[in-house]
Amino acid sequence: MNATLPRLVFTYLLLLLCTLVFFGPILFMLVGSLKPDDQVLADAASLAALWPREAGLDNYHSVFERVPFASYLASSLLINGLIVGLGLLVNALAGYALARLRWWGRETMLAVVVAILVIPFEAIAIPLFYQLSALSWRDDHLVQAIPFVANPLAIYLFYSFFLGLPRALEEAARVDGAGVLRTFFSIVIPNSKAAFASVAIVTFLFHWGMYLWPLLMTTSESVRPLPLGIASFHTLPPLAWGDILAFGVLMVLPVLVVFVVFQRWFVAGVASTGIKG
Amino acid sequence: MAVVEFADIHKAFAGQTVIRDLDLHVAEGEWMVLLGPSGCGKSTLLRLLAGLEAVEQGEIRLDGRVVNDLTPQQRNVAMVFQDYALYPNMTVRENLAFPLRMRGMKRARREARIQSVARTLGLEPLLGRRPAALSGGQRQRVAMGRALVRDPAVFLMDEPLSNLDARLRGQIRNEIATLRDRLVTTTLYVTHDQVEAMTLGQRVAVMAGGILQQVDTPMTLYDQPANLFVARFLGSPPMNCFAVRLRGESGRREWELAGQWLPLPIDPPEGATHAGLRPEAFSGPADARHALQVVVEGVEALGHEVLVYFTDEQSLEGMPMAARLPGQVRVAPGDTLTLLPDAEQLHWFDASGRRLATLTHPICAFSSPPDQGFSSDSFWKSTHQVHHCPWK
Amino acid sequence: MFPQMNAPLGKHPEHRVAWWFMAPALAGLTAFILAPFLLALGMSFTGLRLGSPLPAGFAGLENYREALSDPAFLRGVANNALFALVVVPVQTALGLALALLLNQQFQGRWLFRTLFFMPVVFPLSLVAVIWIILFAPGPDGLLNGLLNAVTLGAWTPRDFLNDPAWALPAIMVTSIWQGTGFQMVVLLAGLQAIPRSLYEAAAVDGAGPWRRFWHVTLPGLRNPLIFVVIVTTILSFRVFDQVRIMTQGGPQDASTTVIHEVVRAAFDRGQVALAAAMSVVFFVLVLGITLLQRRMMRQEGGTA
Amino acid sequence: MWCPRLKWRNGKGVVPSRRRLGVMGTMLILVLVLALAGCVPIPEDEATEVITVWAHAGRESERRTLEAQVRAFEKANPGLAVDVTFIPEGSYNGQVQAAALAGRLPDLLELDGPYLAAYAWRGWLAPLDEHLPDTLKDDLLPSLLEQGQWRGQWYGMGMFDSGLGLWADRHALKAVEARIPDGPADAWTLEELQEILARLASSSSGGPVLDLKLNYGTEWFTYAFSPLLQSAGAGVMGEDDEPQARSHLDAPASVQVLETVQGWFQAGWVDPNLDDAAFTSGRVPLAWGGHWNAPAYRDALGEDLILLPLPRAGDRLVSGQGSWQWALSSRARHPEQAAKLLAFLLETEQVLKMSRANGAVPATLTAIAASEDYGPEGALRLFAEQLRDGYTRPRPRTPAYPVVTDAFARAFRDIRHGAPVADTLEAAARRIDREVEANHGYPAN
Repeated sequence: MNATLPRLVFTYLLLLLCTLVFFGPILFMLVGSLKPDDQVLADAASLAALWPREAGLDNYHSVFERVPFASYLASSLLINGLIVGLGLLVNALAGYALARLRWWGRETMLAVVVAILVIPFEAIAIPLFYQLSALSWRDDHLVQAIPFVANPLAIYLFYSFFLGLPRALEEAARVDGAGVLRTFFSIVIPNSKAAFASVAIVTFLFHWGMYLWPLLMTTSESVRPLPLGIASFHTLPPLAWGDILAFGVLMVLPVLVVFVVFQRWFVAGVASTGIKG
Repeated sequence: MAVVEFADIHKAFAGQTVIRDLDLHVAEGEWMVLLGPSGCGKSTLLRLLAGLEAVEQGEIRLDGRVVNDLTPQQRNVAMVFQDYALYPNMTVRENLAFPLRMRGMKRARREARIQSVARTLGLEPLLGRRPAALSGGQRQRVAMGRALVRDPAVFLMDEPLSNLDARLRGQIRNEIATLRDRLVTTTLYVTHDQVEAMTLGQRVAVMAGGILQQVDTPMTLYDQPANLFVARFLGSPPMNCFAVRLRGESGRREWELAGQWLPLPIDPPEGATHAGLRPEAFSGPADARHALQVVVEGVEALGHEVLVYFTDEQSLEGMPMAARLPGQVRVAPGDTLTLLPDAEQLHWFDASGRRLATLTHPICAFSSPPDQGFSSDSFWKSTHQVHHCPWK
Repeated sequence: MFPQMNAPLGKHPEHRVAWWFMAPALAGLTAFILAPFLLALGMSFTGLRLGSPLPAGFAGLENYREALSDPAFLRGVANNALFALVVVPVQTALGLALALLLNQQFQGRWLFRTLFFMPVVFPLSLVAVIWIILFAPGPDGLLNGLLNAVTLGAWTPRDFLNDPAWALPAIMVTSIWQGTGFQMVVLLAGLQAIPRSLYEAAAVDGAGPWRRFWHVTLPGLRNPLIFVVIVTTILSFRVFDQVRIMTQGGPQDASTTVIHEVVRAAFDRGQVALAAAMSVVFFVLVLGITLLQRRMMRQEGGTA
Repeated sequence: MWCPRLKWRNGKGVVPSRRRLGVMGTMLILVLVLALAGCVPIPEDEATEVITVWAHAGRESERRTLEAQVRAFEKANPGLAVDVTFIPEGSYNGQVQAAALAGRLPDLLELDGPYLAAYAWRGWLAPLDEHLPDTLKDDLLPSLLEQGQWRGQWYGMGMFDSGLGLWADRHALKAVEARIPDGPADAWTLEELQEILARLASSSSGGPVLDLKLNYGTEWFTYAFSPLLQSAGAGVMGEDDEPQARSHLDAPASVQVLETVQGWFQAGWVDPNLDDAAFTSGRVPLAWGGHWNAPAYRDALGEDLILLPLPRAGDRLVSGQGSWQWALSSRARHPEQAAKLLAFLLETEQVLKMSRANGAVPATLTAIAASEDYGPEGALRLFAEQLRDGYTRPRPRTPAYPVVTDAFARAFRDIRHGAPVADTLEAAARRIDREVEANHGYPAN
């Protein structure tokens, strides 16, 4: 498929259009975060939407003044770290048991995981909240993380990835004298980096924006995660759009960094889990 | 080193029987090749022994001990996998070390073993590399090394050469043969390649459709196939097999081949319905009185020999008949050729496909390969199973 | 529907190990998903209200009756269905188109892939905020301005998020914008896994680009396509954040969704039992759809 | 029923650490999942003198002022410490409910006035009477007293109240020769306003002329527009003796009022106001708003800014009231000390400080008299007069309020988008009444 010149031009035109569609709003956010509040909306319909006339970091200063950003960020990192770290271990173990080990109840368990997959968190938040209230467990980092460690989607992704892993490696390890656990840690994990990376990123993305649960479960500033910070900007009109956008930029920045760094693994992992389905 | 016994093994996957009522005895130090077409259950048998599949019926014994319920690591077997199954996350050295580490061997001893195996297999320059950086042949060697580095009760090799190209396969086959003679360890070697089976097996167990057809030394298999399946599975081109047509009385009997009647100097055994004749039992071109006139349908000139194909209406499954002639014979499709079949080399089978012995028939007319350098006495005592052809 | 495993690695010890492997996840799923769900099931038959000092009392099917006669809830169900029917195919088609575009030879593929994928890393709550601004009413709004420019002034500016006809489509657009990149990455990987020789064979056989797409590309993408369709369907039944932030379900319930109604009932009005009943109805619906979908698109190879 | 008592002593022998509660909770969770009951561990009574306080995180200046006041209180009362947690306004109610259910309410908390009945009925609040001197009541704005009471008990007390009115551009009104009312007694009628809107619209080439703050959240609509219904002789709900929405919210008078408002939308007179700048940027000359708009509007219009009462839909003007109130939690461990803090916050000086910080109407008559804006000559005296002279009414004081406000705001939004008014109000009324009935009319407990 050799590209001819007209074809190449056409391709780039399409790419440019798609870039406008998918990156335009992001650029708009970036630019908006540098503008005075009242200009964000006023400029929206002109080309100035994507080009700041009086750029400045005022909004960022304001964000740091209005909310304890560092504390929010630390909480978010801690909570997501726990969810992702513990989650990888717990869900990978379960996915492996479902994909590879033979045991009574395996089929049932798989069906349960798939059924649970369709329960949205919002639908069970209240009963869960009642449960934890009965324990008087709230307002710390753990309560924001532990309930999300075991994750049916992650289990399912691991399950389908492990199904596609060549079985011979594990068999070789077993014949070489390794037990199930040893095989898992020495052979399966080191050869599933892509799957681990993609599940980690998916989980991370999923929970980074979590709002409802921390809202219910936290009061102390010191344990609140980033998404609650946006509430501080969202309640008192006039809305400081510039501040909100600046906060948004600060909020996605860590995710963006994580994504760009791990992109290669992520793409490989998504491919290997997704293709096997 | 251990004696391996399979007793009355039966294995099915999802209701599909893969192995049926199998008994097999492998002597201590013996190289047993499991030979058969794909799907015949030979790999499954290996995996049952390794503990990678569960035994549902029957017993597997290692040195008399029933190992049915032992995990792979409790069985102390070493295995070479078809696609090698080298751990991609480890270097060659770590790959070799892994089974030793699992056995809790101390570092110093481990190093010594690895060095020794690496030397044997010429792996020394590769020790620091990862599998991804190795060629196919090198990977194969590392896989062998990972099995050899241990001191297992049994070696299991699951089609270890099938992923190599033809030239490399021949080379490594020779190396394995050398190894076999140096290391005397009970070995089960699975292959679908009859050349490997003939050259590597001290005995060969031929399987088809989950049933053990015959267990014997390679030459016995060739010369005295227990049934039509074995007869046609070994040898290339395979034995020409056809339904027997006879006429005349004893002493002046004639048999029919390619529509022509030829004198039969021997008496066929009672109940013979099928007969087989290997391609090399033809000679020609011949000008004899009882020569066979055939119209050549296909020719494969291989240099040292020429394979000539012709039709016999009664050939089993309509396969063309093949004759192996000396390389200098010049013949083209459509030519008429006179061939002289050696009726004394006919193999006889009954309606169920089973071999019928002909006492008047000299058994080993051609069998004169040199002995392979091991005492064959014990093997003659081993189980000799003959079963009905699965396709009958 | 699930693959039959056929390689036990030794029977008895493994059985126990398997349960140990499963135990942490099982504990978590039980404590934090199954138990609350059963609790919700139980609650749905009571009159429980958030913090109410009255005894909850058995209410029978009252909550279900109320949910099923609540026009907002019913509208939510319909909206979710519509959402899935539109977003799943459109997003998949777009994702496929982007993947095909990126699967060509040109400079800067990595850059464009990153740019197209970027919306996926944005939390939905943030996406919603950005799009509120983009959807701003009046000629000053970015989208209104853009449409005006494109149509050479024929476009009448509208208040997308407050227009019963536009609110739901606006939320769909937002979701598609955010989710397409994910589909693209999965499908792109799928495309790259299709052996080149298949295309060459098809080309030699005289198949044009369209036939090659139809007979080589699509069948080759079967599993990734099924994967993204199932995932997107599940996600599109969960739509909540955008609705909550952008339209609060309005106007006139035009953009409400089931989960949004659940959250409103439970958190805004304290009608916990009603919310629980809604959740149960919803769960049954979505599970049914998922099972149906899996049955209809049984995956090849996925069961190997 | 087996109830775990979660009690640990950390190194200092004070309250159990939250982290350890968390860890323990994880371990206990499986067991408790099944044995779930309303058993809530009782926090240990300690002899510490830390008053815990939750306040809404309002504007920066408001926060700073409260913090300074608390520090001043601590200084004046050695041995007492105050721990203030600020919670964003938008999520405040959810937070308090969540904490209440988990038995984790602080000693003193702020709450949004109309939610008081809901909290009190649930038993989360302690009556104030026994802790505060009666003399405090005498000086308080009557609106605050009314808002703070429910079923004869006094639960809530604010440092300020809110003012609702119409902001106008003097020039624009003059240009269309509109009458400018002097005070609450002199308010425009609804028809008069409509006529003025029409005139303004025709003079401004048909664009929007009115800002109804459509960009505000749910509560705004109940706060800002239910007074119109009350003025028309209807209302959202009946009073205590008739706690239902039927024949109030869907009464013909209510329908008529909201049909009028709907007409404004349909005429295109109302600015969507996404940027909250409709009035300040001069897009519209009239804004439905409140005391909190004053600073920005003054900046924008200067001398041209005038404050008018809302229109009256019946014989007498009704305006809005109600804002944040302080309440004592029924679980307060230091009720006396908390009451002391409350009394401190109600001192004239503190009330004035807060009023200056957030611009709201000071809570006490003394403070009002001393206030620059709300005093007899103050620019915003209208707000104070409304509250003092009985021109305001609280939003429905019922534990069903969360449902009421949700139903009303939803109805208002739908009406805005052209839904038939009578049907919409009827449905909303049904929704509210169903909730009241389901709770058996909220019996005392």
